[in-house]
Amino acid sequence: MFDPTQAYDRMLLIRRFEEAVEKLFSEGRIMGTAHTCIGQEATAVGVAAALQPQDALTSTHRGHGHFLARGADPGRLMAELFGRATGYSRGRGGSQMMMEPALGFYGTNGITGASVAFAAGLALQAQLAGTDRVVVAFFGDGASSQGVIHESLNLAALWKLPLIAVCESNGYAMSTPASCGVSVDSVATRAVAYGITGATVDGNDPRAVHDAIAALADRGRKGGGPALLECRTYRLSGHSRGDRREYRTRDEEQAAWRQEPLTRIEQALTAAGTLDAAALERHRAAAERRVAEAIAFAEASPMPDEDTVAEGVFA
Amino acid sequence: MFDPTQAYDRMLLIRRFEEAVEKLFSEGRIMGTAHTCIGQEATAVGVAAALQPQDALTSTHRGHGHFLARGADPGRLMAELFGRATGYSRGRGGSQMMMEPALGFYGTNGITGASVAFAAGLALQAQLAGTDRVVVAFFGDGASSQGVIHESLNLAALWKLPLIAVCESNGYAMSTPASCGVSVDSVATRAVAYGITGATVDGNDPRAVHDAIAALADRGRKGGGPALLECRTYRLSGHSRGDRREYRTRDEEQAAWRQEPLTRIEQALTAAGTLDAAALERHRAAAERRVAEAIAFAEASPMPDEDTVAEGVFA
Amino acid sequence: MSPLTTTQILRETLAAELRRDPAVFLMGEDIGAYGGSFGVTRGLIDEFGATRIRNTPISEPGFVGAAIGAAVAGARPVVEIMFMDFITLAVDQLVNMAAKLAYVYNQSCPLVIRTPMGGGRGYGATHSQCLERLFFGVPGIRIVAPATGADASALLQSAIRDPNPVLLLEHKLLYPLRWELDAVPTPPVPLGQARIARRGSDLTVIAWSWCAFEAERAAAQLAAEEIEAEVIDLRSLNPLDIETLAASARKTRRVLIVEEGPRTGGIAAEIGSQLHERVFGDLEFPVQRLAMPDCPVPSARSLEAAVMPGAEVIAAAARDLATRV
Amino acid sequence: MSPLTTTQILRETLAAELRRDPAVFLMGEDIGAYGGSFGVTRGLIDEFGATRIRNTPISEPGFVGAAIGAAVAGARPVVEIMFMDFITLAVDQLVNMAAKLAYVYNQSCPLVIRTPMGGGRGYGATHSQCLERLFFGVPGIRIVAPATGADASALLQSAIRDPNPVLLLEHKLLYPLRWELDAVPTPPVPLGQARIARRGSDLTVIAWSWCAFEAERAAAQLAAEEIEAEVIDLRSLNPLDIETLAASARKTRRVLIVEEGPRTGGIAAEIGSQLHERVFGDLEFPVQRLAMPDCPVPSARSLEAAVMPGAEVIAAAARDLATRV
Ligand SMILES: Cc1ncc(C[n+]2csc(CCOP(=O)(O)OP(=O)(O)O)c2C)c(N)n1
Ligand SMILES: Cc1ncc(C[n+]2csc(CCOP(=O)(O)OP(=O)(O)O)c2C)c(N)n1
Ligand SMILES: [Mg+2]
Ligand SMILES: [Mg+2]
Repeated sequence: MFDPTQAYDRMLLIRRFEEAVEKLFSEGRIMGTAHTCIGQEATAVGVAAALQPQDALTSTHRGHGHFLARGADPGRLMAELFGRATGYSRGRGGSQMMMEPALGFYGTNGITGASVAFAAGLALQAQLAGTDRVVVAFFGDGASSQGVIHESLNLAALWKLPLIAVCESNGYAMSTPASCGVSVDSVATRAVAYGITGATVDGNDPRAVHDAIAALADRGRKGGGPALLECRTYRLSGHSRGDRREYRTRDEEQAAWRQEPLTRIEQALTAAGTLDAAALERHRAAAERRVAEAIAFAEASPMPDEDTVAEGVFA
Repeated sequence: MFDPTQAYDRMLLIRRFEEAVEKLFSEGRIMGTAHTCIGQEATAVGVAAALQPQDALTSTHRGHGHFLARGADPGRLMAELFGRATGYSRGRGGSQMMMEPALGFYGTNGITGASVAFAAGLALQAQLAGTDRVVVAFFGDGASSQGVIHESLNLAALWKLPLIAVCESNGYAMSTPASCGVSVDSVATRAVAYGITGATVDGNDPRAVHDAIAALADRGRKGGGPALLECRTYRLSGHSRGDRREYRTRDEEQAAWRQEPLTRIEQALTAAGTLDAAALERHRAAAERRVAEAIAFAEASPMPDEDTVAEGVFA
Repeated sequence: MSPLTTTQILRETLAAELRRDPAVFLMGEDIGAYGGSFGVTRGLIDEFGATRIRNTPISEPGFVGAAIGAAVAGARPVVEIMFMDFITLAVDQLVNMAAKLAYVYNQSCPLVIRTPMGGGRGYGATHSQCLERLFFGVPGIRIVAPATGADASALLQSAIRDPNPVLLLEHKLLYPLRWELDAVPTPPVPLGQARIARRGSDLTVIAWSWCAFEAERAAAQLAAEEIEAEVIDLRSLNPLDIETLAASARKTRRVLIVEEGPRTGGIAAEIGSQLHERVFGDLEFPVQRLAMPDCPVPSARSLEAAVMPGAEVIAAAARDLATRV
Repeated sequence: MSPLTTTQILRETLAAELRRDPAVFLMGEDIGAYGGSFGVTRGLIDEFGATRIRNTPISEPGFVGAAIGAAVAGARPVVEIMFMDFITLAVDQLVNMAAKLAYVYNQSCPLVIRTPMGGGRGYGATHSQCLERLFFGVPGIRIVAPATGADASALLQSAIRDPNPVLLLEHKLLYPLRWELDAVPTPPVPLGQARIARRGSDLTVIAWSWCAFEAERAAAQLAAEEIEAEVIDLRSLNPLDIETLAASARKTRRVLIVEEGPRTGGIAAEIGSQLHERVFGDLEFPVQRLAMPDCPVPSARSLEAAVMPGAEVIAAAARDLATRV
């Protein structure tokens, strides 16, 4: 069952986490690169809410939200961004390379599109092993142009794999509007090319996302094969730090802010009488606290050992 | 205009050429590898008949027919198979690597699917240069699973390139029936995924192929963008030499022989009164003569110079 | 046992591994009824079925990526890439994912990629390459290359049981060769141990895969001329058994490395550099490399033969080095 | 002229080439309004429009393949691969098509692939690699790697005007560096000529790209200690100017090669082997290699710094070699 308050908490945590990441970058406290998902929290949370513990999720370069929604410890995630030994990849991976199978989280991934093939393999193994695991693979509208996604969907369809490919259509691939990268209006249309189920949902509505995934996962568990779900949303943040956002107008962004999922769920929760203004404040404060603790944990964590930097190349 | 007698001559030449190739392999007179196109002559000839001299064609591993249809000299083609200096690639390429831009023929290609991206580039240059060239890219049902074809069609659709991708659906990719390699009933369906025109024709009817290509080429020249045409045919030969054809029945092959394009066009030509039995014999004898001459030319040709084998790596 | 071809040995070893470990499965293009382009998997589908002998669509990036995912999830996929030349389509998957899994993500990836490589069949420039060099400089990928029937079985087993991505190079010219073996599968050998194929004191000839086979033939010729070549078959390129190579180099003081592949930028360069770094003072001459010219593999048999480093040219180069003053 | 960054120099050179030859056009991901991930093409779309400064979808195999086709048809495409790590997706196109066009098909392919490479920015294992080794052993692909602002302009021009596929390596750490130049574009230099960055007699340090820049810094440090290092910046990896390297090695008798990239299987191995083959008798010590350990590039700045071969470690290695007895 979809629990809106829980979804709200997760979305809040993600939002605060991502805001903190942007601030930490601008202050020079963390280095490297990261892609934040402000505005897209509902897809992450809606998908994760519909999954069972045994299910698997693969993510993208923009993966903090997916990972947090799936249950990541914000402290260890933050520690990875700080390059600390306590990070999910012991400081070796950074934002784009974290994995925690114990949480059914099979990786952020710096190679656009690559994780969908990997996810197909997870689904294949789930099928071979006779488990009822379902695998969800996130990818972006921009990633939909990668051939490997075509290959993976074709393969999944032929083999009836329990794979749900979820396109986060956030309007852009870096600076490229979907209209310049995707030759159809909706990525979901491409389900036809594989004879699989395709659907589009409001990606800013966590319940809609949850319900769509729950139904498709149920089908997948019963051997119904793969599906393609498109979640329409908007990337409110820049692509990554340093993005001047010259490829779109502030007006467009303002309009998108009026649709943004966090305000929407807050309004829904108040309208339904679930949470009042004071309760909202308490939830917000809790999220802030968790993020502050995550930063504190990360900063207090030891640096990785330089002497062993070359170790562990092989399992 | 489609000239059935001319089409017949080309188809005959291709058939006799390919039969000769199979015989030469089995006699050990040529080595290496080749994929013959017996049963598929009508697609090659139908496509080529619809093209203008300035147009470009890219081919596959199964390219002798495409090349002959586009006007290749059978002698030089055969010489390449014999590994002679007079071959189209001076003995360096073999069956899968021959190109002759002077004939608008941009290559047989040993990498399944790769030529479609190459063809998109030819089409891009045609567009950039403002010519009215149209580019046809052959590929197989098996090749349709390659991601690069997805990428190329997406790109061609976005950029409105004058590219016609022609799928020779001959039922198999090596031993893999299309039903195990292609997740939809018809590759043409995938046109929907790019918002482009898609169509299916009887690939054993050269006139149907010609008419479809002529119309799409006309559209392409006028800036109408790419298209995807599927030609349904059957590969009567084995995939390559050494193919035991254990993946299909002799019954199935017999049924396919009853649909094969050469007999069909002979019947049509006699039915229409264009050629009588004696005329058919003359045409057949002429084709046989040309192939015999091609073999003689190849065998009389010098071997390539071994001393210069390492030269010409750079232009 | 009557002599078996390398193809048969590989097949029986695959069958044994499939029987031994239910996590093992095979995937690749036309490996089912067709048995793969070179027939290695022929017949396996009858015993193990289409689920474990899994034909893939022609989608190298996709199915290699999927195999990596399956391996991380606990399977032991053995993938066939029909010709090594086609592995170029899956370099991203292998370099950016498979090779990084242990180091960055702390995951094991028990994946085997088997692939026929090399020239000698007149297949032309995109069906004849030895491309181990694409992966040799990428940490995280093991590379093994049997030159004998026994090693084909031994290394295949070790590769399948290893928790890492392993590239197993099968030379096309080795497939039809027949080997007398007591039993198949043979005992596995640890990855990373070179094989001293022949003892000798006049020079060391280092090679792998088909070239190692040819080097042994060359050494036999040379023995008739009273030149005693020590032939070392690497068997494993990563890890590289540099100790064995260095010990031999110290003894013979003359080293020839033979490589099928263009001279520039090959594996021989690395081995040569490591040997110079270790035994410089013991060498009478710099390490010599015998490789192919820096050009693609031409298809005409005459041209191809002119670039392949077979026993004759190996013998000539070895003779030259052994008798140099 | 006031000093320009490497980024600006590359941009102005691209602009000049676009003006000079209408067949030149650029393609790549987000090279238009965004100006590419590192801003090299920023603003070019204003002068040349979206047809010649062509944003592509995220389809490396597809658009590299298309660029090859366009080049064969007469265009001169200059492709940006956003990070060199992503060139792994287009290895088939480059190795099996671009590299074979002249030799097999007798076609020229005037294609340039520009790509930012290397570490030092904390981007992690799939955004920091130096992967020239993937192409160095493949005949038919030229590779150039500027280490200075002048060479960035010179080599880019030469690459664009060359009738062959050329890989132009742009190191991320060089982009922001500023250079005093008389004019941009600078005069082109022929591909295949190394640059003697500094004369010296105590040892030869060979490097390229960012490491060459660091080697010059290291040499300046060493000069203060009265160690005179001759620094050679390769500029071109294929063709390789082995004559210049060998001449220097003969003179100094001690050679250090510096490479950003894992030690095993890199370019340094080939250079070392060629030098040993040519000047073995003149060397006092075997050619030394300073490279990265055989592991992926970690993302944490502290770890990354520990593996990158910057001026300090170059100086230490050079000092060690120069003073060895
Ligand atoms: C193979 C590859 N090509 C290019 C990139 C660079 N890149 C990273 S994210 C990105 C845009 C992705 O767009 P989309 O898939 O829509 O995801 P979004 O960023 O919108 O979440 C690009 C081009 C990459 N990481 N990998
Ligand atoms: C990248 C790549 N993968 C695999 C092959 C091996 N191969 C050559 S042809 C072929 C089957 C192609 O089937 P299809 O596209 O239907 O063409 P057809 O042979 O039926 O004409 C295969 C698998 C190849 N040449 N290139
Ligand atoms: Mg997007
Ligand atoms: Mg077919």
